[in-house]
Amino acid sequence: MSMTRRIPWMKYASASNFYPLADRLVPIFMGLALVLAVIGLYLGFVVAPIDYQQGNSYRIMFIHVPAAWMSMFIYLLLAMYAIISLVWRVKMADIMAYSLAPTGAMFTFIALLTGALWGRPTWGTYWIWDARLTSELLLLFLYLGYMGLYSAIPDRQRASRAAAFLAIVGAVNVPIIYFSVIWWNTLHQGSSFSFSEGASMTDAMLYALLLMALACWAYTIAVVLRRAQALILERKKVALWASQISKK
Amino acid sequence: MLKIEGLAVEREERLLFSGLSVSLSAGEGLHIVGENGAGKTTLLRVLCGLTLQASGSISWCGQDVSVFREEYCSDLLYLGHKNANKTELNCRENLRLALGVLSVSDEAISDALHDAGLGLISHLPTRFLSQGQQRRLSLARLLLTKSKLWILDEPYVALDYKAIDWLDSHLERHLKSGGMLILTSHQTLTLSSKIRVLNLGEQHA
Amino acid sequence: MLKIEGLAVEREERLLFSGLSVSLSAGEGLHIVGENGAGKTTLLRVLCGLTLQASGSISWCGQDVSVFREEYCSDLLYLGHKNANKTELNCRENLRLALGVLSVSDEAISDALHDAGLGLISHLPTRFLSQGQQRRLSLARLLLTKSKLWILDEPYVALDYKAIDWLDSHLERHLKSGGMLILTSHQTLTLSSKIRVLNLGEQHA
Amino acid sequence: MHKMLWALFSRDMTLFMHRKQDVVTVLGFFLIAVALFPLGISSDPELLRTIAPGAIWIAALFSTVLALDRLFSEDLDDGTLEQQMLMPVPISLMLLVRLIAHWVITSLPIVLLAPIMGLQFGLAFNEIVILTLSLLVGTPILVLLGAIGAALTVGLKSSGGLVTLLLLPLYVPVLILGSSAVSSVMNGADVTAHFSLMGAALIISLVLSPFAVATALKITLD
Amino acid sequence: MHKMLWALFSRDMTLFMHRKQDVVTVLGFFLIAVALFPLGISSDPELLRTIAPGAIWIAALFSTVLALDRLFSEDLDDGTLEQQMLMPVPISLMLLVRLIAHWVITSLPIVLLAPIMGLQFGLAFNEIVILTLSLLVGTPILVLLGAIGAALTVGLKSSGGLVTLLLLPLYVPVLILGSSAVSSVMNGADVTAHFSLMGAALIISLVLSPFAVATALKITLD
Ligand code: HEM
Ligand SMILES: Nc1ncnc2c1ncn2[C@@H]1O[C@H](COP(=O)(O)OP(=O)(O)OP(=O)(O)O)[C@@H](O)[C@H]1O
Ligand SMILES: Nc1ncnc2c1ncn2[C@@H]1O[C@H](COP(=O)(O)OP(=O)(O)OP(=O)(O)O)[C@@H](O)[C@H]1O
Ligand SMILES: [Mg+2]
Ligand SMILES: [Mg+2]
Repeated sequence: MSMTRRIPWMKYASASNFYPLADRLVPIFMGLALVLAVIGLYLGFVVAPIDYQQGNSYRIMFIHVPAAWMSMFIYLLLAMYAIISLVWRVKMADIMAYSLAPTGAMFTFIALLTGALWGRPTWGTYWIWDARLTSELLLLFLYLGYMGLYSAIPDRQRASRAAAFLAIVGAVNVPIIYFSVIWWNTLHQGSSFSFSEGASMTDAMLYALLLMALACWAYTIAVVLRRAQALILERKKVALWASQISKK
Repeated sequence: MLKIEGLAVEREERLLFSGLSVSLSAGEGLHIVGENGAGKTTLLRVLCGLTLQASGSISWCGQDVSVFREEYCSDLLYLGHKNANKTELNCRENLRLALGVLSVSDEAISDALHDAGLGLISHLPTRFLSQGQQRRLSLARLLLTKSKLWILDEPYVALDYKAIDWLDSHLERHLKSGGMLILTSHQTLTLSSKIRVLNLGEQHA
Repeated sequence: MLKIEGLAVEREERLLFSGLSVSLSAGEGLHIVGENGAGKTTLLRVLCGLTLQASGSISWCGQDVSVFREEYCSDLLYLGHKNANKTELNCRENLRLALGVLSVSDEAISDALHDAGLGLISHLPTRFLSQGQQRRLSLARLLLTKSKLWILDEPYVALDYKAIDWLDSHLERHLKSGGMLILTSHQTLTLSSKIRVLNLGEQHA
Repeated sequence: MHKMLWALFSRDMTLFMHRKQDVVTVLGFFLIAVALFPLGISSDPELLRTIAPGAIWIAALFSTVLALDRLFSEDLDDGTLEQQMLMPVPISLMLLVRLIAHWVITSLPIVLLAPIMGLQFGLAFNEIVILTLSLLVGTPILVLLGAIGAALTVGLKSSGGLVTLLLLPLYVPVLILGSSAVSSVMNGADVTAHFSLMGAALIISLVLSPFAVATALKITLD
Repeated sequence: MHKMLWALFSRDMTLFMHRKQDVVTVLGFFLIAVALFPLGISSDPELLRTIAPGAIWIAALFSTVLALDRLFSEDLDDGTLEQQMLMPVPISLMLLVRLIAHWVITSLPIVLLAPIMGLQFGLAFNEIVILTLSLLVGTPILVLLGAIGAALTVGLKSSGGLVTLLLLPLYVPVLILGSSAVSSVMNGADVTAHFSLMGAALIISLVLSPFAVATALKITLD
C-alpha cells in the first residue's frame, strides 16, 4: 500500500519543484518580453525604411510574421507534450500542453487578423480561400477544438487523453501550413527569410523581425508558466480531496 | 489461466485499489464483493480491457491480454450493468446480434429464449419487456456462447427467484465443464459450487 | 386514503391484471410481488397516472386522482427503475432539481447527502458514481420530501447491505409518522414493520 | 403561483446553464452553417446579398431543429421526464415554462448574433433590423411548433430526422414569411403584413402548443 | 477472415435496416433541406442554377452530420458499444466495416438522389454527372473524418454541436472541392485536379481513420 501510494506523489514531486522555479522565471521573462518588444517595434516602425512597393502597410509584417511563426511552433510544442502525456502519462506534460493552448490560439488569431488587414491593401481582399490561409484558419479551429474538448469532458483524465489525441491528429496540419506556399501556387508570399541566402531585406527589418520573434517567445514562456502554476494548484486541491476520501 | 498481478486502478488521483493479485484456473469462480463505490465494476472493466489500469498486468494462458487482445476476447464473455439490448429489435434479433461473429442456428436461438422464459414474447421489441425480462434476455447469451471466461456484473439484479435458480444452474454447469467465472453481487450467492470471495474493501484498506 | 377499485391494465390486447381492489390508509405499507413481467412496474405507473388503466378507478382522500391531479401529485413521490439523475450535474444539484418546486435549504441538502453516504463525493458529476451510489442519490430525496405516499419501484437494487439498512430505517420512520408506502422488490424485505403483500401473479391467475 | 412559475423557470435555466456547451454548440452550428454559404455557393458580394436572408433563416432553422432534438429525449432516457410529469403544477404550464427557457437558451443567442451575420453578408442597417426582428418573432414559433413534433417522436430512436420530416411543412411558411420580410425591405416594400401574420402565428402557437405538447407527451409516455 | 468481415458487415446492415426510419429520415432531411433553398432564397431559375452545387453539397453535409450524431452514442448508452469493443477481431477493422455500412445506409441514398435534385435546379446532364461523382467520392470522406469527431465526443451530452465545431473546419475543404468541381464544369473548366485531390483524401482517410477512431473510442470508453 505505502509503496503504491508513493507513485502519484512522485509525479507531484516534479510539480512541486516546478512551482518555485516558475515563480522566479515568470517576472524575468515578462520583463524580457517587454524590453525586446519595445526595441523591436522601434526598429520596425521608426528605423526601417519605407517599402517602395507597399508603402507603410508592410510594417504590419513585424506583428504578422512572428505571430504566424509562434502559432505553428506552439502547436508543435503542444503536440509534443500531448504525445508525452498520452504515451508516458506524465501529468506535468498534460499541464504544459493545456497551458500552451490559449496562447497559441491568441497568436493564431493575431496572425489571421493582421494577415487579413494586410491583405486588403496588397491583394485587394481581406480573405481568399487559398491553401495557407485556409490551413491557418484550421489551426485556429484546432486550438479551439482542443480547448473545447478538454473542457467538455468532465473526467479530467479522460479529457486530457482525448484532447491530447486530437492535438496529435491535428499536428498533420502544421506542415501543410508551412509548406503550402511551396506545394501549391498561392497568393501568399513565399519564404523571404532564409539563413543560406542571407537576408532579402534590410538589416533593420531583419533585426526588428528577430527581436519581435524573441519577444513573443519570452511572453509565451512567462504566460504559460504562470498558467501552469494555476493548474498545478487546482489539481493539488483535487489530490488532497482524493487522499481524504481514500482514508474514509 | 487468468492471472492478475499487482493491479492498481486510479480515478482522478484517487486510488480505488492497488496491489491486487489473483489467479483463476479452470473450473474456478470468483465473487467480488465490496461496498457501493468500492470499484467492483471498474475492476471487471479493467479485466476486460475496457478501462486502463494504473499499474499491474493481466495475462490469459500466459499471454498479456493487452497484446493478445483478439485471442483473449474470443475466450471472454462480459455482461455489464447495462443489458446491451437494442430496444427496437425483438428478443430473437437481439440475441443473434449479441452473439457477434459466432454463427448459431435459428433453433438454438429459439431454444435459448425458451429456456430463459422468453419463448412467448420473443417477437416483442425489447422496449416493451420488463426489467427482469430484459436481464434474462442478455443472460440468454450464456446458453449459446463458447467462451471460457465469464465476467458478469451483478447478473442477479431484477431477476425473480425462478430466474435466479435458472441462472445458478447454468453457472454451475459452466464451472463443472471447466469454465471460469468472475461475478459481483450484493446478494449472497445461492450457487452450490464453492466460489472464492474477493473483498475489495479489505484490499483497499 | 388511497383506494383502488376494479383496476385492470391491458398491454396490446394482453390483460396484465384485472379486478384489482386494494386500499391503503395512513401508516400502511404494501409490497407488490410477482414474477418478472407480472406487471408490477406497470401497476405502479398506473397508480402515478403515468400509464392509463383499461378500467377501474383510483382515488386519493376520496377524490379521483385523474381529476384532482395536482393535489394528488403534491402528496406523491415516485421512484422508478431509472434514477432520474442528470449525469452532468453533481449530487447536490441533482438533489435540488429532484425536489422540484419544493424549496429546501442548502444545509438540509448537505445533511441528506451525508446521510446517504455521499458526503465526500457530492461535488462529482453523477456519471462517475457507481450504480449503488446513483441509487443512493435518488433515494436521498426521501429524506427531504413531505409527500405522504411513496411509490418505490425496486428501491433495493444495487444497494450494499449498509445502504439497505439505511433505507429500511427511513421507510420505518415514514410509516411510523403516518406515511404510506407501496414498493416492489424481488428480495425478501428486511423491514421490521409488518407490510401487506400483494401477489400480482395470483391476482392474474 | 407566480412564485412557483419562477421556481420552475429558474430550475430549467440552471439545468440548461450547466450545459453551457449546448449554447456554444448551437451558436457554433449556426455560425458555421451561415459561413458555409459563401464557401459552398459563391463569394460574389452581390449574389451573397441576395441569398443572405434565406441563408441566415435556413441556418437558424437548422440550428433550432438540432437543438429541439434534445428537448425531451434526454429527459426521457434518464427518467427525469417522468418526474416532471408528476410535478404538482398543470403540465401545460410546466411545459410552457420549459419551452420559454429552451428558447432563451438556444434561440435568443442566434437572434442576437444575426446582425453580425447580416453585416458579413453586406446587408444595410434597416435590412438588418428587419432580419433580427423577423428572427425574434419567428424563432419562438419554430420552437413551439417543433416541441409538438419532438414530443410525438421522443423515445423513437431516429427521432431527430423524423421531427424534421414532421415539422418542416409547418416550418416552411415561417421560413418564407421571415426571409421574404427581409427581401421585401431590400426591395423597398412594406413588411407590416409579414409581421402581423407572424405575430398572429406566434400568439396562436403560444396559447395552443403547450396543450398539444402535453397531450403528445402523455401519449408517448404511456 | 473474409467470412468474418462479411458476418460483421451483414450484422451492421441488419441493425441499420431495422431502422428503416433512419434511412427515410436522413433522406427526408436531405430532400427538405434542398427544397428549402428555392423557398428561402429565390425561385429565379438562373440564380438557382448558380447556387445549385453549393446548396446540394451543403444539404448533403448537414445530413451527414445529423446521421453521424447517432453513429456511436446510442450504442454507448445501451451498452452494445462495449460489447463491440470486445469482439475477437481487430477494432479498427470492425470500425472500418461499420463505417462502410453506415455510409451505405445514410449517404448512398443521398448520392443516388442527387441527380433528381440536380434536375430540379435545372442542371445540365454533364453537370449532374459531376455532381453525383463528387458526392460519391466526397461523402465517404465526410463519414470517415466525421467518425473521429463522433468518437471523441461520444457520451458528452451536447456532442452534436461539438462534433460540428470540431469537424466543420475539416469538412470545408471537401465542400469547397466538391461544389467547385461542379461550378468548374458549369464554366467549362477542367475538373481532374478536384477529383485527384478528393481521391487522395479519400484513400488517406480510408487508411488512417479506422485507427484514429479506434484510439479515440478506447479513450472515451475508458
Ligand atoms: C489572413 C491572411 C494571412 C494568413 C492566415 C497568413 C499566414 C501566414 C503564416 C502562417 C506565415 C508563417 C509561415 C512561414 O513562416 O513560412 C506567414 C508569413 C508571412 N506572411 Fe502571411 N498570412 C496572411 C496574409 C498575408 C499577407 C496579406 C501578406 C503580405 C502580402 C503576408 C505576408 C507574409 C510574409 C512576408 C510572411 C513571412 C514569410 C517568411 O519570411 O517566411 N501574409 N503568413
Ligand atoms: N472521475 C472520477 N473522479 C473521482 N472518483 C471517481 C471518478 N470516476 C469514478 N470514481 C469513483 O470510482 C468508484 C467507481 O466504482 P464502481 O462503479 O467500480 O463501484 P462498484 O464497486 O461497482 O459499486 P456498486 O456496488 O455501487 O456497483 C466510485 O466510488 C466513484 O465515485
Ligand atoms: N406492447 C406490449 N405488447 C405486449 N406485451 C407488453 C407490451 N408492453 C408491455 N408488455 C408486457 O407487459 C409486462 C410489463 O411488465 P412490468 O414491466 O410491469 O413487469 P414487472 O412486474 O415490473 O417485472 P420485473 O419484475 O421484471 O420488473 C411484460 O410482461 C411485458 O412483456
Ligand atoms: Mg458496480
Ligand atoms: Mg419492474
